[in-house]
Amino acid sequence: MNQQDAVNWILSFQKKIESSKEYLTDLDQAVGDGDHGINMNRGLQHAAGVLHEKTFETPGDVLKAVSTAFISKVGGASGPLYGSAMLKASGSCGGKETLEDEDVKAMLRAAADAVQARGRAERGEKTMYDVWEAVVRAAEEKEDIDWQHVRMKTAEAADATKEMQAKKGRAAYLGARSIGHLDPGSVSTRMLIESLAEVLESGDS
Amino acid sequence: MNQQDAVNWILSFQKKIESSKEYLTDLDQAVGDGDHGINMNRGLQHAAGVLHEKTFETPGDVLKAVSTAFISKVGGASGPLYGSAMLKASGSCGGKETLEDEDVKAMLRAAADAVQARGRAERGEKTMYDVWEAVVRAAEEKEDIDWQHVRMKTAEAADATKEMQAKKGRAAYLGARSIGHLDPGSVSTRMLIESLAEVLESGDS
Amino acid sequence: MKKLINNASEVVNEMLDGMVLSHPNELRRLDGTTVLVRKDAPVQGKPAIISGGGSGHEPAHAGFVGRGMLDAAVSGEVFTSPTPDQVFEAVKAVDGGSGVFLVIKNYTGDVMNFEMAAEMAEAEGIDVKYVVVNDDVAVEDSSFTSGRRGIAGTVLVHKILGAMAEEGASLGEIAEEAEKLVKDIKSMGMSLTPCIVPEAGKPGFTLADDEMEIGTGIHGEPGVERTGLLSADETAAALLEKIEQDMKLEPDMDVLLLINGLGATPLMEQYIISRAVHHLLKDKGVKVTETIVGEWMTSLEMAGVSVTLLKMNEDRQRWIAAAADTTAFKR
Amino acid sequence: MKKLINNASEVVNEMLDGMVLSHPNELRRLDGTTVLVRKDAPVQGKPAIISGGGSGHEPAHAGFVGRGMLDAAVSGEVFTSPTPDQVFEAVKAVDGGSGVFLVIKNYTGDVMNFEMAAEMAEAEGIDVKYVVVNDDVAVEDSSFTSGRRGIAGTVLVHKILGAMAEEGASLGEIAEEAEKLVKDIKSMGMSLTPCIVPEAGKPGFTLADDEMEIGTGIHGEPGVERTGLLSADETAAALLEKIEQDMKLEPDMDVLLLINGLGATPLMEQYIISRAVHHLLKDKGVKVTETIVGEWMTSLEMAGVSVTLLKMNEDRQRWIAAAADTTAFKR
Ligand SMILES: Nc1ncnc2c1ncn2[C@@H]1O[C@H](COP(=O)(O)OP(=O)(O)O)[C@@H](O)[C@H]1O
Ligand SMILES: Nc1ncnc2c1ncn2[C@@H]1O[C@H](COP(=O)(O)OP(=O)(O)O)[C@@H](O)[C@H]1O
Ligand SMILES: [Mg+2]
Ligand SMILES: [Mg+2]
Ligand SMILES: [Mg+2]
Ligand SMILES: [Mg+2]
Repeated sequence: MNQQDAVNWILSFQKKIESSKEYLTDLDQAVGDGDHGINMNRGLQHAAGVLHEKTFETPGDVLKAVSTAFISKVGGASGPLYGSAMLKASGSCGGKETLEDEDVKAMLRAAADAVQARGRAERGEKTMYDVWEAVVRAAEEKEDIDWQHVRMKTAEAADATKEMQAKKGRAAYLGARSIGHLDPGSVSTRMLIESLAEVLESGDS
Repeated sequence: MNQQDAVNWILSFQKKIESSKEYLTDLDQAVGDGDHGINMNRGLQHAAGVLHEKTFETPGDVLKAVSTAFISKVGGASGPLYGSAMLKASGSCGGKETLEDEDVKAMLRAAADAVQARGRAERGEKTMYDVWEAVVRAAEEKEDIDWQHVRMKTAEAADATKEMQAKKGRAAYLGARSIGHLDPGSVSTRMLIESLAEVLESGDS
Repeated sequence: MKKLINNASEVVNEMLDGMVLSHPNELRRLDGTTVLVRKDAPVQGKPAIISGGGSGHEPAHAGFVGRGMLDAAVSGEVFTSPTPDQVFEAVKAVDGGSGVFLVIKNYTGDVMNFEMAAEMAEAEGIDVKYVVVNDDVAVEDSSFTSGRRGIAGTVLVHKILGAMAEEGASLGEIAEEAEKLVKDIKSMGMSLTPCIVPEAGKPGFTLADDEMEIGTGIHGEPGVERTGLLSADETAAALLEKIEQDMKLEPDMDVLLLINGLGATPLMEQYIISRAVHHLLKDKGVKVTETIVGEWMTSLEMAGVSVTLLKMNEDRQRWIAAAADTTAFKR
Repeated sequence: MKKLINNASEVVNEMLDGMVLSHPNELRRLDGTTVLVRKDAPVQGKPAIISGGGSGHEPAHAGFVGRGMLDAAVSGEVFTSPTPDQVFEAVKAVDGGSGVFLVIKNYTGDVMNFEMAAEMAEAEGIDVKYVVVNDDVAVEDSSFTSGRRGIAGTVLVHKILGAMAEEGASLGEIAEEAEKLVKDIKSMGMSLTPCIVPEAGKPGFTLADDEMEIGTGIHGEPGVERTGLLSADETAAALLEKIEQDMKLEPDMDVLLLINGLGATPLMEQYIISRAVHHLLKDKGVKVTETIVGEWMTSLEMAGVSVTLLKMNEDRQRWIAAAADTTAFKR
């Protein structure tokens, strides 16, 4: 994964979010305050602008810029969560120009840890951390990351939030009424991972 | 017309209003604030209560009590208008125990004048005065009041308010938009006169 | 009908009870009436100011009872003028020997009922004067009609006359300023949704999702004109334009701007309207010396706003700035 | 969607503009931010109090900026916590050398963004402390969840900490009282209708004509429970009962009662609820030393109310009564 892959990753994510803005908002209306699609789209619009304007040396630089966009333009829960994830991911990349699968795994773990730390989240609490945790486990299963497998596990983890009762985030206020609805942040995180898989799979082939 | 006729008049009116409460409210919603049925019903409930409780010597006494109910329990435009009409009608009856047709005509004129004075209303302004004015004219046409004729003219006058543009009362605020709707106060006044006609016609027969 | 009430015919009574329970040191209810007075009424040595009208306009009018504004407020049923005997009770309770001034909004019902009360008071030897507020420019003014309604601008009349009374003005001086004042206050309103009178149980009119009413009053009545949905800036321009037909807006003129929410319009939107009006007035060189934004004279849960301009001068500046201590408006 | 706005993505910006245009002598906007500060900020020699959160709760929070309450308010997008850099700008602008205190409502987003700002400020050597308000008893409290939301009771925290700061309390004393205070404030809300986030363009949930939500927050989120329509008295009892599970109501206890309208509930209905709560508290022998009724922390145009009780003592009595001069709350 080089800096161009990193840029493509985020731009692909941005397009997914843009076209799913209403869907994410609907999900967030069911269990939250109905702004997740709006929040994510605002941050990614800004990030995409920065990625188009500036040039970057390393994947770490790219993720640093994306992190800033999230932290300074999004707010809400997803701003600091995605922002911290990207910041720590960037830190884990260090100054490397190209990331090997080992580095990608470390990057994903750094992001997942950041989400957990920022959100004080545990597995099974119906938050995006559930997806992050599954992603890291799936990526680490094989020495060469099996993206097909990661995708499947990511999808499973996102879908699994549906039957959970939320313990963190706004959905927790609904108590048992949160059961039966997908967690919006988990669905957007799944999109982030799908974009990464697309970019790195195609890089492999 | 004796005191019992006067009581029957008002009790009949009360029943008409009670069963037309929603209709009058609908009419008032179209051109006013939607409370004419409620206002009239409140006043007449109270008046009926007083008429059932107390005994009266003369028609004038009855109308005095009704006037007090309107003035002290209704408010809005219809309270002082009906209240003043009844008060002046009562005054015109004086202490007479029985009213001849001449007296009834004078009573109707006193009521019409009171409405005109209180409301500073003129004919054609789409208010209950339009009906009162027609009632007085129709009653005075023959020496013995022709109640069938009075009824017809009353109905005509009330219906005619539909095509008028209001100049007084809340409907006037609608300007040309008031055209095409019956004036609620004119419709309730028509009911008052119908009740009177019923009582006095049957008294004749 | 979705309302937090117990019984549609008891809403006024229970609201007044609630106000007195909530503000026992400020307000007192005259037994058996719908009149709320200042706890310390009658205040000796100053004319008393009374206002009132139908209920459903809260905080108007009882919310403005207190030092620096009203001595009493008389509440009728929802959107129904109070009866003369209620107004008369208020007059008797607050007269401190310097006379009583009635602030009446120009509705047939209010005018008739308050006039009857004034006649009753005069018969008892109480000095009563009154003004009829008719700030709503939505309706054409004409001597052949009942004229214009009194709407949100009435609150400014309360404020100014209340301040004058505290300052030592006589009943005559108050009456004189009141006449000038009502000529210098112009308002224009609009609505996005109707409201429901509790006893009626259904909305006064219906509006499609892409329609609004311009020139709405404060009684759930339809407006003067129905249009498509306008933006906040367009709405502000439409309201101001109508006001301008009546009040010449000249450079270096001083005005007070009152933005009034009708009940369900978020303060956020009221400030967006205020912003637009400020920009428009600035373009004309008109100086806004004071802006008041909020819900002062509502129409139950109607969504909408009105814009009011008051021509200012030095005296009015002082009266507006003077201390006021009421439950809904404090200075 | 019927709103008096120009552009859904500009509502916060235009609202803040409107506030400054309307109150130029009271408020100042930090250039390029969504922060409003007291005109005279930074005030030397007293700790500064900052609050903020998503917009759509007006008058909270910017309406409480002024002497005796907040030194600054930071506004995020509608129902979205502001970003850490905005909060940090506010901290820098109001720090008068005695430190800065942040009032945070307990939402994941608010807590994370404000904490990040506090970290940034500390890195610059500014003394920052904060409290997380979690007055909403609708949700079960548990150390395994994000805990309870902060809702209308937050306004009382602004009032009391603001008064303490004016009175000369140190940052440490403020932080100490704040911790006690939030344990003594309990709120419970309900709604009759949902609201529409401008950018979402449609309501957050739907309710049938005969349904209401109990335990609603202030973000258009569904409540904890859906019931049939209750009367005002029943609603008050349901809310108070839930509060009582958390705050023992004993004879001779002193409380402040705050009735908060969520945006579209007429003041009339708020007072009918207040009446009901007063009756219930009286039956329990609890003394209401102060009642505050109105729209303080709204949820755009949602219809509904919340009831808040605050345990009172002599100090709090004084702090609540202390002078406050903000655009939305004056004492
Ligand atoms: N404490 C937390 N830890 C991890 N993720 C969280 C936490 N709280 C919320 N989230 C995630 O954030 C998402 C909501 O984001 P968003 O709607 O943008 O913010 P907000 O809840 O402030 O409106 C949730 O769907 C959930 O995945
Ligand atoms: N100036 C007036 N003169 C005569 N009748 C009037 C006048 N103003 C209003 N009315 C009558 O009063 C009726 C409205 O009564 P009502 O709805 O009870 O009072 P309000 O208008 O105060 O709500 C109108 O339909 C009209 O007939
Ligand atoms: Mg959300
Ligand atoms: Mg009417
Ligand atoms: Mg009426
Ligand atoms: Mg949010």
